[in-house]
Amino acid sequence: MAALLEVQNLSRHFGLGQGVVKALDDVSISLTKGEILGVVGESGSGKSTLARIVMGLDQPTSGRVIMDRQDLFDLSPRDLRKARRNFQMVFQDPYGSLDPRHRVGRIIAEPLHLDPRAPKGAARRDMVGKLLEDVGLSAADQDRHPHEFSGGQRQRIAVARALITKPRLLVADEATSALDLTVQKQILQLILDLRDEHGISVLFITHNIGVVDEICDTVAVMQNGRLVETGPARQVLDHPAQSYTRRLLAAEPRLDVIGRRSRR
Amino acid sequence: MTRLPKSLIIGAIITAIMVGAALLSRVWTPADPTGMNIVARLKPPGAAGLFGTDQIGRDVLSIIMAGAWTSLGIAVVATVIGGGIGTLLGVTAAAKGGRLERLVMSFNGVLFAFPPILSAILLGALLGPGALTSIIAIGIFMVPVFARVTRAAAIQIWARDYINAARMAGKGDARITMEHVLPNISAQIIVQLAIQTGLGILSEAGLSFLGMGVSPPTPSWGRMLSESQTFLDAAPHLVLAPGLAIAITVLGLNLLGDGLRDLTDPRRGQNG
Amino acid sequence: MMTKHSDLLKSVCLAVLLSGAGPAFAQGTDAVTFGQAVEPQGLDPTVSSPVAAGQVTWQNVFEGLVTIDRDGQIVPQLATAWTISDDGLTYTFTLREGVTFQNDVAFDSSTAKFTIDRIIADESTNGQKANYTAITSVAAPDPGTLVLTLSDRNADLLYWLGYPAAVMVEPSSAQDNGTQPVGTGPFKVDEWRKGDRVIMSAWDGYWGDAPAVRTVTARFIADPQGQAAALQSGQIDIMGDLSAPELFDQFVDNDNFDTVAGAGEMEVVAGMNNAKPPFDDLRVRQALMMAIDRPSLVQAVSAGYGTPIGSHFSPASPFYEDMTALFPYDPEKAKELLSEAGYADGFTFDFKVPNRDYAQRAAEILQAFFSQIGVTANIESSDFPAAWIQDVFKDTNYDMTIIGHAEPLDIGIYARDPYYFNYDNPDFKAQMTTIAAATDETEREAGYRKAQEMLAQDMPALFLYSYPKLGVWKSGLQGVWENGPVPANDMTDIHWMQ
Amino acid sequence: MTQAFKRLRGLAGAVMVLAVTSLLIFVLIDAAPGDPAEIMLGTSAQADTLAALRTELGLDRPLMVRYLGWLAGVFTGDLGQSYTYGVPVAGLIGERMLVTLPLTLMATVLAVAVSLPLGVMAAARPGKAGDGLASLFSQVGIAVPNFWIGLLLILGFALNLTWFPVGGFPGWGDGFWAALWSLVLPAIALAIPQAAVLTRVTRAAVIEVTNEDFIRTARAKGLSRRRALWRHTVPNSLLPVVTMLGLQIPFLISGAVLVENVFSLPGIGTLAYQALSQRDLIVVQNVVLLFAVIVLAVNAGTDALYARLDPRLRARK
Amino acid sequence: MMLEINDLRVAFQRRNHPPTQVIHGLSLSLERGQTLGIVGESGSGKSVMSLATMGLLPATATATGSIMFEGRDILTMPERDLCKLRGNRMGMIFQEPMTALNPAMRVGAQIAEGLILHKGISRAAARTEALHLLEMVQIPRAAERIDSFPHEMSGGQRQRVGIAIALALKPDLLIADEPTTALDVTVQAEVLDILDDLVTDLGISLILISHDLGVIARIADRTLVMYRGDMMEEGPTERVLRQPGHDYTRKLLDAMPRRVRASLGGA
Repeated sequence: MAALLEVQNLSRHFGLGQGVVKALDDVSISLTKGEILGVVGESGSGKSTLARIVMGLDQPTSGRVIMDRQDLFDLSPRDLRKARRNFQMVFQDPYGSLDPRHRVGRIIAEPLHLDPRAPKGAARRDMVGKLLEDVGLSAADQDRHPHEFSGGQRQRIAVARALITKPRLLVADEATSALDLTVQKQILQLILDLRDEHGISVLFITHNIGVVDEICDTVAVMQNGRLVETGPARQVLDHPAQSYTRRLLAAEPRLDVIGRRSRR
Repeated sequence: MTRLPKSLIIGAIITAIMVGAALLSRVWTPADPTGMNIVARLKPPGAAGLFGTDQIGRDVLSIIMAGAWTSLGIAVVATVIGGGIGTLLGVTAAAKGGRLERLVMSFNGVLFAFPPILSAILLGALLGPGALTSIIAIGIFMVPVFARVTRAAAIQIWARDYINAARMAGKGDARITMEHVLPNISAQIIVQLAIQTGLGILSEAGLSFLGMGVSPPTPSWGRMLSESQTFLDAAPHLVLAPGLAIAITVLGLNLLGDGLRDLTDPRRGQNG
Repeated sequence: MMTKHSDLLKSVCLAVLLSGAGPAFAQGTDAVTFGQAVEPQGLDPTVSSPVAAGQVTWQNVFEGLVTIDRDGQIVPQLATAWTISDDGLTYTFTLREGVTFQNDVAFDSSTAKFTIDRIIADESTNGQKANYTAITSVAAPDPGTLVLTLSDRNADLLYWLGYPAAVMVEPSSAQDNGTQPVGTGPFKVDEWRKGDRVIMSAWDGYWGDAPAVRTVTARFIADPQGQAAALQSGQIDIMGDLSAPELFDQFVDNDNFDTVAGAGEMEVVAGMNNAKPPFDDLRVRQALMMAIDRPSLVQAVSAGYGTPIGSHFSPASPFYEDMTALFPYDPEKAKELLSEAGYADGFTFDFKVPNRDYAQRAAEILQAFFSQIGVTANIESSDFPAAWIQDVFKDTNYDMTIIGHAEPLDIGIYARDPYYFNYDNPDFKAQMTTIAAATDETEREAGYRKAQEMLAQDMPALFLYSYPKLGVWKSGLQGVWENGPVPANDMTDIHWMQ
Repeated sequence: MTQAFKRLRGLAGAVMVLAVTSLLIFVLIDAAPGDPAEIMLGTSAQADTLAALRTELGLDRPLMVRYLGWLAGVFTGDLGQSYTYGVPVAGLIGERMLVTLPLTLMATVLAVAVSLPLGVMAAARPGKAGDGLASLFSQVGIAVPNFWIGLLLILGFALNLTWFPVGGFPGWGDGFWAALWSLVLPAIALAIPQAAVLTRVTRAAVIEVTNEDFIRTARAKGLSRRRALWRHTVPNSLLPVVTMLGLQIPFLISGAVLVENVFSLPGIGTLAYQALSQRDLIVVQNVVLLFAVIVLAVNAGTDALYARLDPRLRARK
Repeated sequence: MMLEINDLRVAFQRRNHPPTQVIHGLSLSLERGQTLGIVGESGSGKSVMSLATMGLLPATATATGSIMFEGRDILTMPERDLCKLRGNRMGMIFQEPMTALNPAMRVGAQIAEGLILHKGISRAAARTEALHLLEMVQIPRAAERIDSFPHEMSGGQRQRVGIAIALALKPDLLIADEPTTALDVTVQAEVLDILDDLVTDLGISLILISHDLGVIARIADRTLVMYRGDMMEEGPTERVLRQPGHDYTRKLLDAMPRRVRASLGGA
């Protein structure tokens, strides 16, 4: 099967001369239809920069992002707009990613801007309502403001917004990190369900190996802007090939060593 | 349910009274603000009007009321124009960044470096004293203030993820500014408008005091102060009345601004 | 030994002065401080404004060939005597002997010739040059004699030679007179603290009687309230011309001060653009004049101090004639005149008013008076002096303005072409020529009276009032000028009563 | 090396800004109606006299020549001659600065001395009586025009109580204290609005810092509220206060123009106002340049002070 | 008992709103040398509880019940006495290493401050002690780092400085409020190890607050589960994890990633 998303030798450097920071250094990954790829790394690993570039919110220093055989950065603004319908994003902070001044319905419908033939008026309302129900909220919620919702509910709204253009790729940048564990679990389940129903591919950026294990098919481990290890999630997590991956796994909190006295 | 901030209420009342007086003066004042009565000159407050009479026997209360129209009018127009241009520059700088932003900010720096009064006098010299000069001189100094405030606020908004979401939705800078940035910084803009109008009134008074304001007989609080200087000893009410009018109006606008800030402060009642 | 000692003494005195240990108000029997509103931009009255500079240095530091005394009379000074040829074209002055400048250069006919030549030179920067242009040549046949040759008769020349703009200067120091004046007068300038004061002290080499006071300080206080307070607190002893009449009364009632509301030389007039309709119509000008109640105006603008005038002459002048009865306050008559002129419904004009207190106040009142006869004056403030001079004075881009004319004997401005009134009256110009050609004082006086009458009738400007010279000084001080035929602070006769 | 480069670039930028704005002012004043020669000679002067004076003053040269001449002079330390006073501008400005500098300094010191304790006190116990007093002071202080305060001070302390002179400046030569004394009322008039603004900023800054985590850390160490306030809160809240102090400089100068006018002080503000109304271009130009340099210098000074106050900024610079 | 909290209730006043109670009757006890983990999600009131124990509740909070520290009630203790207690007998570590240190003060001085205050020792002696403490929390090249400003250090290092400050006077009780939440996992493990070792070596009682059961499990002898200001259950950590006595605890455990849960089952 041909890759939906192909990231080739992507680099992004900040600054000039000696003070240059390589946020991304020659990173290549690929993602097929219906696949959930987890990009895992600690702060400064470059995983968020990767997400922003894949979404076209930032320009790479070098390298290519190929989406459906089209290089994103070769596209004209008009074609980019068209292409954007195919990929959407869910952000980390459920409080910062929804405009507090807009009603939920308007927020969710915003990406329809990309599609001149998108339904208007009542049809649009129905479409948004249906989507809200899909993500576990009610159709009537579209007349409310974001501040009337909890963090988990907001993240559902964000997912609904990302889905309205029926994208083929969803990029989730630490989409569950700001949530309590119990809520996080629900959102992860939602993403899994969407994948199963619509065959959406997901690029899931996270620092949490537990989460990767939970939903990802494949995993890419990043450190200091470089790709350390990639492979099927099961394989990488159970038999890490690289020492960094092993360290990451060892540092993960566990429940099997309980209390310091028992540890000694 | 939620109570309004006290400063908002007091500020709104004072501002309403002053605006009311200014509007009222267009149709009615206790006496003709330009009608002199030389026999009844320099009368203290009391029988000859609530605030007494001035050096040519005009009713001070009436001049103060009519002066409110002048002061508020000039300050409001200057603030709206200066604030409009400044806001436009500020949000554009925030949206475009790069060279344009640097240009706007260095323009700001230049304007900031000059003492406003001096430049206003310079403008007065260039254009001749008058209402238009006052408006331009005061408005010019609103531009950098608003540009700075709105740029800072807009930059914060631009860092929000809902802006990224809007960009993901294919919206351009101008559209994002209109739909997301401006509505979300409108509270700060309104607060600044109130506060800057107050400063505008102070500036207008200063200009008039130096003889660079509106021409007589258009009443002006600053010119009243300037004219009453020589009567400081003989008729202190002539110094007190316009000064108090200025101070109370500015106080009202500042309180209004503070109250609006409290009202729109996200920290307020957010946990409820 | 002796010199050494005195040097030591001097340096001790200097040290005391510099350390500021001296009393804050050095008032006493040999010191006097006077205040004036306007600080000159330079102390040389032959270059800078003869009024402001003259108020500091005229008679105190600088002297002329002749001078004008407190009664407005021309009296000898550095010239002891003079003869005028019968045709009136040759003036021969006998110069005073034994006069030296404060830099020890002797005064003689060569310095006098230098002074006059400097005034009439092509590159002269003397603002009053116009008054001296009749002089065609200056000769110094011997050190004690100066001969001026005129192109035409000029009856006023002697007067102008007594005016501050023609004080005697000395070639080597003339260039620096603006900041370090060197004259022949009884006081020399020690220090000029710009923006604040000029300190002068008695000069021992003075040719005449030594003045009674040794130290004279001129202080510049623009704010009238500040002038009054400075008087009250003893910071100044004399305010020869208090700026705000409304502050005068407090001194009238105060035993510690002597006050005189004397006559000044400033005429406040509302000049009109005579070339522009409707001001080109005599009836309109007269109507506007009759719309104004001048006594009320004086009452309102200057607390009743000041004299209503009917022509361009002030009561301070010996030639003054009261012409106010010619067009008295009569709004009904004024309306009639307007109707006759075709302005039954009145008219509207722009009133360009300098942003000075007296002018703005007067303008507001005039505006009210005009409105009674249906004439609307739109007041437009004009930044004074810069914008006003450009706009009104130079470009005559105005309808009516208001300004005080402070120079004495300046009725000739109405004959000047161009001048901001745009007043063009051949008869009046002829009259001025007649005055210039006058052969004696009586003829000259008659000429000026005639000129006054002509203007009063023809009304090129609305003659409002003569600004008073409101003198206030400490009781016990004598010799202050009561009137101001020339704007001056002559300290040579000042003394404290013992 | 890059740091030095940045600083150099900043300086070059500032110089460029100054050059451009000074040219602008030159052109503007020249375009303004009014001719120095005419103003100096008065209304009786004849055309040839005016022309002679213009030649003498160099006013007959083209605008750009005059501007460049002035600019060249500035770089060689010669600020030119005042048209109207006929003396070197440098001396003229120097004399006036001897009034304005002490006046503004005094006002600033006074404003800081009042606002800092007041703002800290208000912030230490928000909502209490002290806070109410401070906010009343700052609200009213910001609202009153400083020239009106000046008039009221004259009325109360100079006319009625006669403790202070009504105006004027005796000069430093006649005794230090008398001169200083005459600056007290103007300094107060100038200081009150400044103090009001600073009180507000101080209060807000202190409250903001009080809510910071590291204050809790300090309290957890056992520091009393008071000690934590002065050792940790106040030093960290000075940054916005210093910023405001720097930003207020142009307003301080503006205020000085008005206050000097009210108190008839021969300061730089009076000089600027007078020079402008007499179209003494060279003086205006130099004064404006001076102000701009002062503002830039103050900015540089506050930058240096920032680094002292907040070490985080040292690395960034 | 070193610390005994009885029926603690805390309410916050809000401007223009009725007050809200955020802790509704919390009781617990802690013996010398014991480690108690408090686990709960956001809004459970766990941080408010820790501030109440330090006597650092903001002025808008009112607390009832009692917090007995060695027999004296923190809630009624005069501020003077509290100041003597804080830092000296009880220390605290905060969540955000980025903001918990004074940015304008060198780290050595921040550590020394408490020593000077409570012990009255000289500045030089306090500095020596601070250096020792920095070494204790395993900051490499401590002698150089002592004069660093916080912004010159990484998050993990800053949190170690936070530990050094809290332990400077060898307090009897240490409260750590989410001490590693803001850190990367690898750093979190190091910091937890240091904290654990020091507390054990010095015999300090520890209250560790976290939303992460993994962190709690690693250190705490006993665990207390909080939800929305209520105590759900309390018991030995092992028991709470393996035989949760409350539905909410089970829900918390269920929410743990599969791998982590698996580790529990597999043990």
